[in-house]
Amino acid sequence: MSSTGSEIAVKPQGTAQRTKTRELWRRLKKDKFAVAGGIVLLTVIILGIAAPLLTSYNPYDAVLDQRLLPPGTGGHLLGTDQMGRDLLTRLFYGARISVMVGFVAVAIALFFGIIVGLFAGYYGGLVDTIFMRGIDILMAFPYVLLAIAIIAALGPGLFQAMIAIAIVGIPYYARIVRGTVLSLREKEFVEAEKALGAGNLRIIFKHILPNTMAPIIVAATLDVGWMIIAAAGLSFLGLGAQPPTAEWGVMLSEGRNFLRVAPWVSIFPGLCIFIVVLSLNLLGDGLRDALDPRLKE
Amino acid sequence: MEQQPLLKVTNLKTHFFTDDGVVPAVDGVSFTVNVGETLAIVGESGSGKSVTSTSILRLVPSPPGRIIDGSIIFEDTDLLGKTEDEMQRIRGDRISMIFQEPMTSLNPVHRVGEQIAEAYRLHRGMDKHEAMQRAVRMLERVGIPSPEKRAGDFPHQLSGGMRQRVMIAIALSCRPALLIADEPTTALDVTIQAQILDLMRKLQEESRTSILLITHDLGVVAEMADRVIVMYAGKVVEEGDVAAIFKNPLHPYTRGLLGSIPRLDWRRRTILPSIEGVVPNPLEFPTGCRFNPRCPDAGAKCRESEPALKEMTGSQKVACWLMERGC
Amino acid sequence: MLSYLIKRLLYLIPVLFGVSVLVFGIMHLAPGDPAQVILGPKATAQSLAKLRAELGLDQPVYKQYLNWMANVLQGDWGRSIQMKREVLPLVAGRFLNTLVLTLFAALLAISVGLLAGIVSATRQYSVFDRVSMVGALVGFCLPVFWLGIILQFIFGLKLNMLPVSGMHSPGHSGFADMLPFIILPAIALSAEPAAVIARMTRSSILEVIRQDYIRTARAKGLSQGGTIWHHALKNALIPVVTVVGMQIGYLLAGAVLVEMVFSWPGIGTLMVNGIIARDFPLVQGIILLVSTSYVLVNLLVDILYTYLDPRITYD
Amino acid sequence: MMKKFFLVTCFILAAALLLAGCGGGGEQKSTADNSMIVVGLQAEPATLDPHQMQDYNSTRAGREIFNTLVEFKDESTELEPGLATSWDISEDGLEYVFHLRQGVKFHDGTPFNADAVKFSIDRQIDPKHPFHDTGTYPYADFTFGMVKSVDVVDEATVKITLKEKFAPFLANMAMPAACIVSPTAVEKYGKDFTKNPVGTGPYKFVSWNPGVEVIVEANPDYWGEKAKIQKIVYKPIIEDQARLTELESGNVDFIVNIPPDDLARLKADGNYAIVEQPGMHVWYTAMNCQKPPFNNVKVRQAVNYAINKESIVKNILKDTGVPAVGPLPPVIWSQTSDVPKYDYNPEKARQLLAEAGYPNGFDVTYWVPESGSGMQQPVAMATAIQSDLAKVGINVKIQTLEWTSYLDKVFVPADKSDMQMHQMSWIGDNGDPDNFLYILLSGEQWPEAGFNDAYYKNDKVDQLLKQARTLSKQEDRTPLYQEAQKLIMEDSPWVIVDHETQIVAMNKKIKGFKLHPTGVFRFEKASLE
Amino acid sequence: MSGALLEVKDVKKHFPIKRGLMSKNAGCIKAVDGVSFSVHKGETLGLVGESGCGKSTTGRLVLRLLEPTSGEVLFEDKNIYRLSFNQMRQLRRDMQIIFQDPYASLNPRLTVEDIIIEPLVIHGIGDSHSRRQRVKEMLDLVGLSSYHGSRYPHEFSGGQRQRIGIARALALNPKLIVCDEPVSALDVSIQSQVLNLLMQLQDMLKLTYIFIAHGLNVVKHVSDRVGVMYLGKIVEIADSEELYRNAMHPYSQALLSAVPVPDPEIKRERIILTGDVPSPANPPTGCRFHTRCPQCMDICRLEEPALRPVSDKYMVACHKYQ
Repeated sequence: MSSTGSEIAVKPQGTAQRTKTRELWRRLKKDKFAVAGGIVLLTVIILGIAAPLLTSYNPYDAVLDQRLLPPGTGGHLLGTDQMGRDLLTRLFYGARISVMVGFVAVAIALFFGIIVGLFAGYYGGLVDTIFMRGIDILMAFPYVLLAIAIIAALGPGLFQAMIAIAIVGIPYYARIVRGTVLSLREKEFVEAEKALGAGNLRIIFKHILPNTMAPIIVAATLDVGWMIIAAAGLSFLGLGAQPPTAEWGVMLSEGRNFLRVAPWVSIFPGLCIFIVVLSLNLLGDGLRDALDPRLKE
Repeated sequence: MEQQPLLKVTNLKTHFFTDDGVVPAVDGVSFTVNVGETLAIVGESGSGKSVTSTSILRLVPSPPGRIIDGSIIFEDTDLLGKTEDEMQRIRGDRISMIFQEPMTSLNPVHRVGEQIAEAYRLHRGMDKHEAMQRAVRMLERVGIPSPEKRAGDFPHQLSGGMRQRVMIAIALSCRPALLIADEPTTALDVTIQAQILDLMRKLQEESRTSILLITHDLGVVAEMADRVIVMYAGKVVEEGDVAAIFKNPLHPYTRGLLGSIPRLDWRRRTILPSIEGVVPNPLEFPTGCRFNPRCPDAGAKCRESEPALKEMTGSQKVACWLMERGC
Repeated sequence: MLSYLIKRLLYLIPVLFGVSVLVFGIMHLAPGDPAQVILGPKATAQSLAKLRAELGLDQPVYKQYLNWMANVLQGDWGRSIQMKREVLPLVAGRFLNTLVLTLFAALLAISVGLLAGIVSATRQYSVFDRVSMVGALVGFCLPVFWLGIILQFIFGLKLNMLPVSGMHSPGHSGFADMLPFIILPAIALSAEPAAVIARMTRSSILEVIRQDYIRTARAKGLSQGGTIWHHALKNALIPVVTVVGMQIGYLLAGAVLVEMVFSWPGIGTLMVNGIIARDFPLVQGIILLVSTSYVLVNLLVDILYTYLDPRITYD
Repeated sequence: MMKKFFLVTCFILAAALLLAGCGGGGEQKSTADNSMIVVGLQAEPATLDPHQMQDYNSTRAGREIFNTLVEFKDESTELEPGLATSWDISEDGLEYVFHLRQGVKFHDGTPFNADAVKFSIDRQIDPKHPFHDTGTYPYADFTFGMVKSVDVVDEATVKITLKEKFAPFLANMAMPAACIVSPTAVEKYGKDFTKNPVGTGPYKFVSWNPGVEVIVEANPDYWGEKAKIQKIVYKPIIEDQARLTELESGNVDFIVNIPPDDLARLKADGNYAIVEQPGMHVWYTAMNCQKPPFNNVKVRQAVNYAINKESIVKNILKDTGVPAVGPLPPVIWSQTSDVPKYDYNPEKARQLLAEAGYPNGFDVTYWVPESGSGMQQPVAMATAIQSDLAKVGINVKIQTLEWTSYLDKVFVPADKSDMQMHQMSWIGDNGDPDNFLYILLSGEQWPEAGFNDAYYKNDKVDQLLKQARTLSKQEDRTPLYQEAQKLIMEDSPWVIVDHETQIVAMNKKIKGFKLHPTGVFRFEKASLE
Repeated sequence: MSGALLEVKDVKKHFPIKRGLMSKNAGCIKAVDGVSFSVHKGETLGLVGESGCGKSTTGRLVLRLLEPTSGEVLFEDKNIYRLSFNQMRQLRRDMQIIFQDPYASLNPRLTVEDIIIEPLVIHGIGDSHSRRQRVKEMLDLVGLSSYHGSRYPHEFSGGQRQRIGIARALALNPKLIVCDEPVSALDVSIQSQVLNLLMQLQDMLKLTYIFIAHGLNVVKHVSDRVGVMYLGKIVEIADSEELYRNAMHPYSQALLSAVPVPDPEIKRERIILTGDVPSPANPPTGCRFHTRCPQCMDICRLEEPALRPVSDKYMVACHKYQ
């Protein structure tokens, strides 16, 4: 099948005007799920940023005689929580924090993962051995335990949780990048650069790094969702963001104690996490398919 | 030599329906393979020669590919009318196939002996033991030294040439009437290629199997085939006996193809006659003759309507307006 | 193969050494004083100082590490500060329970994931395919503790079918008695890995059936189903095994959360409490044990490769 | 190949079964045991060695395996004879002679005698005792810090000599640390006595499956009234909601820590017996009396007026605590309501703030633990307080900390502390007012020496509390403590919110169960219907 | 032989076989095992052989893209293995390479213009305007239009990509170009276009080529002299016409006879070699070809023949001629 594939997959040659990015965008646009995911995600981010404009309530304003009002009562569209705070307002503000946690954690993990992976993969030998043994050690910790241990050292809190799950993510990216670099390193365009007299750093950052980005962007998109869930898990253990922070994981985990008397308090944040992670996944899947159309069809 | 047709392909159209549009990979191809002969299909990448061969076995990946028209008469029945079950009984038994990449065409996780034995078990209903014995004998026939030991090897333990011998063993295990060989030697070194071609010829003589040889290498065609059809952009542009075509290529594409290969007996460092331009994008085939943008002699008519395949001298057929004018 | 095994086992040593240094460092750099935890908020400064000396906490950290390491190598993993028991038997017993849960969840995840993945791949774009892939997305997106609580709510309270906490009915033990207890936590724990495995299996099979040797098998006269079963599956499982190996790591980790929700007597609660209580010997012991088993699982996965993929040899 | 795949699967399954088998360890028992109850605890007991106990889960599961020389009466902190039938206190209050109950045997069959008493105390306080290293004793200092020596007078008589006069000492002898353990068992098990407890109590230890359950059964040879419930299973169920579910689905008969909102529901349901008992507990927010702005008594009073304590108790705690009028819980003798009161009055608060020179309020950092023993709902309560104080212009920044780090940060000497206000709670140990007032509010008890975490100092109060320590008679001590309470409330170093009520919910088949202020469960007096 | 642009003297490259974790060398692959030849200004030396014979490794050793195990390469009488990184960088202006795989040899993230400018940037030649000018010249030279510059490699066909690769190699005005199988991956009709281009450029710019390929017909067509390699060694090196007419080494003879000729009327006596090429990790003793040689003698198994001149411009390594 692949030989027939290669015959029909003859790219529009010479006549095509599209750049790679544009082609990617074009393919992505065709994926209804990915587009839906992207729109939802964008909406959530906008809602988070525009939170103060969208609601007149203060997310931290406890009104004790208005506790646990069911959705739609007392002027609260989604009801109130155990402190009498407007749930919708807290969800809006929570969008900022939760989504930010995911993105920032992934960004930190990416940054270090890429550096480690690039150098380990490109230089090989001793550099590789040292870097990858370190990564092995990190990988020998199951991630929750590693995160917990890090938080034990840093103390609980949103920022610390972010750092912890970011560190957990480093080995993952380092491995992806290293794997990609190992195959790129053998590519003839890298050899061509050497033949032209380019230095190692130029080759690493100008020629190899951009070519590792495609698999990484896909992995990172899928991972943002994972990180949001991981952060929520730490909140559940009381090690993540601290109350009264309007973070979805905290809200979910605090709300679990009102599951019978006021299920909405935990169901809505749970739903929010679910929707965001889902849309990130749809987007990530779409990106992957768009980057590697072979897998789709 | 009697001219008894074994396979008759008529107006075969296999199109691929992709996101970007319809690719007419095979677009109205007709030809006949006679019993005991070797027909070569020659063409460059994108000409549709491989799709033609997989269409015969109805192994075109679907979606996106679909045979939308034509007939494939094999041993007097139309393969396109058969059920999938019936096709499965034909594949590997009456018609079998070998592929270009011996590296990837064998399953890396099964022993080669098992892979040959599988054909016997499927089509001859043999038990495991008997099938394996036959497989070992087959390995011996294709010239693999110490076949008993080799049968227990995995594909990666064999060299490229040996792997292609195993592929041939699989294909010929059930003594097929027709062997489709899709670029069987392209991935091999010349000395190994010579071995494999030699082997194929020997086996064909023994069993009178017809061969449909797909290749881009005119040298291989000259050595192996009785007749040849030349494909370009999903169409047959020329057909005829090997001797005739090599001596007197009628289509400008065939001429260009023959001219562009440097030959050992040519004078060194001469400028090679070549075909200008590139193979057209299958989504945007030019109107008229599909070769017209690259044809040095193309006229107005060539750009307007498509020439049909017409019989010229003797067995030779060509699809070219220039020839028609000439006649 | 044997020499490879020995090499891999030897390789455990530097990794575990690194792990031990890391965990020891993290624990001892963390603020918080185990003596304070033991003696509680009502402790006086003198008694705190006395206890610190008894626990050896007044020594320099590197000395503490060396002492601890020397003892660990002699099989003495110390005594839990909080639980008062010897760490090794305590952690080993609890870890066994975690392993039982993890294995069950792994089994569930692997069988459900593989089955869904295989059927989805063979019937691409069928109703089953779409439903199971949406299901897989859902499984991936639900936080495990949240799923656990919902399961408790439905099966424990509303339907009153299954117990929602613990591992055995009072005073009982044995496998049969454990079954009803393990069902809900195992389901909660397996949801995510099952989803990942299903998706991976599906795409891996779809990838494999594009390979040349599948075309060879078809040309030989094998049916679509026969091809997948005899030729595609084993090849497709190779990347799946990697994912399964990684998922077992995630299972071990996810178990911490599930154990909290279902009060499963594994290392999860022990670990979280241990960290909160600065129970150094306990936490160090847990991480050492879990990391060892995690590395061993990876070794197992690598060995499984040789069985699945004859191209890999470790000699 | 599929065959092999299934073989692998089977292998994994078999391994799982094998592990499961090992995991259990123990013989099958019948479920249909009518004389058994299952108690859902918050967490697993840390130890069953009473001398090492410091958390509720341990005392609840293990306390009844043991007896003390003196015991608290039901539902009160008054004392009655236990393993000692009577006792004499010398005139100077330094010598306590206990006359021991005769014919009592430990669960391992060894006799209870004066040696066992000496062993039980010396083990904890004498570093040279051969069995001192069989544990760490968090309450040894607190309970026996004033003990000079323990002497065996004869087989049935023990004399304890104190270093100085200490009125609450007798109450200390009812605390878990004063439980009498079997010396033979400690010698036998050493450090593992923690999981092999042997005492004289109404229940004897059967088994402890770590993380799963602790089982005790009625002691047939008990010296007192024998327990009617034959077997008790203590099971840790960590999640509050799971514990509730288990009660409601009938898997568990008795649970603790019912979330306030669910308690209302259970009460309305009517299918469960709910038992409440005001505990020896106080929840407060301490203000740093040594540093501005809280070194000004008017500011402290203003804060007290500004916070709606009633609302917190009603809405956040859902009445699982009783609103406090002073530092002493009502179950402690000498508690009085005749003290200055601070009802919710933001107007007055603003006025006081203005008088103190803060007409526009001020900014303050408020330390809050995320959880902690006796802290009830620290974050929710802090949030409510933050919200209330904002209304009078005090801008509160909440800083949450994990409990261990929190304690580290709170209990530092005054000159090293940058504390402004923080939460704390106290659970009484022996039911003596001294255990609250002196320890928490005496000027001699500033950290690190003690627990006066507000750095409160009032010479008059100090003098009253010190004097009360040295008097033996309750009726002499009471007026001193009542006077001190008035002065303290006038100075208001704390915002005192409530005294937590202990609440348990149980299956209605359990009859006659009474909660004790110390939080220990006394199942030996209960029965099954 | 002075006056040669390039002289390769007994260059060897052994790749260690890594095994296990301890990276202990468990033998090595002798990819190139003592190769010597020289190339004169303006000529084309062809290197031909089957896969695994070491011809591509030789090409990379000549450019010092690989560090040799031993031996020396003199470029204009300078031993390039003795040069520092910076000196080598300077020298790289004079020696360039064209690759086999037109898909892997161009960075897919750069536009064609960026790709061709790259060498100028690396060596700091010209300003942005003059560089742009140079790109236009280069595109023109290889038969592409300047509007192609703003596109990405994937928008081009294999032949066009190969032209881009050639333009990049020419941008620095090199003296020597190693052509590593430049047409093997191309369709037949495109092959000839690229071969024609290479020959035209050589005449126009006075280039010197080392032309590596496995297709004997192609090598013979473009080369002045041809070296035949087998298992890391040169077995025969001669004027290309001479070699074709009168190959001396049995391997060369077999190779020549194995090439299918696209003329059904020519019937030749074929020499079909038995067996496969032995592993370069464990080459046969004696003459490396003896295991497959149809004319093998006793001495061949024992003693390795040296590459010796048999006539003025003809060298062969075979016991038959010694």
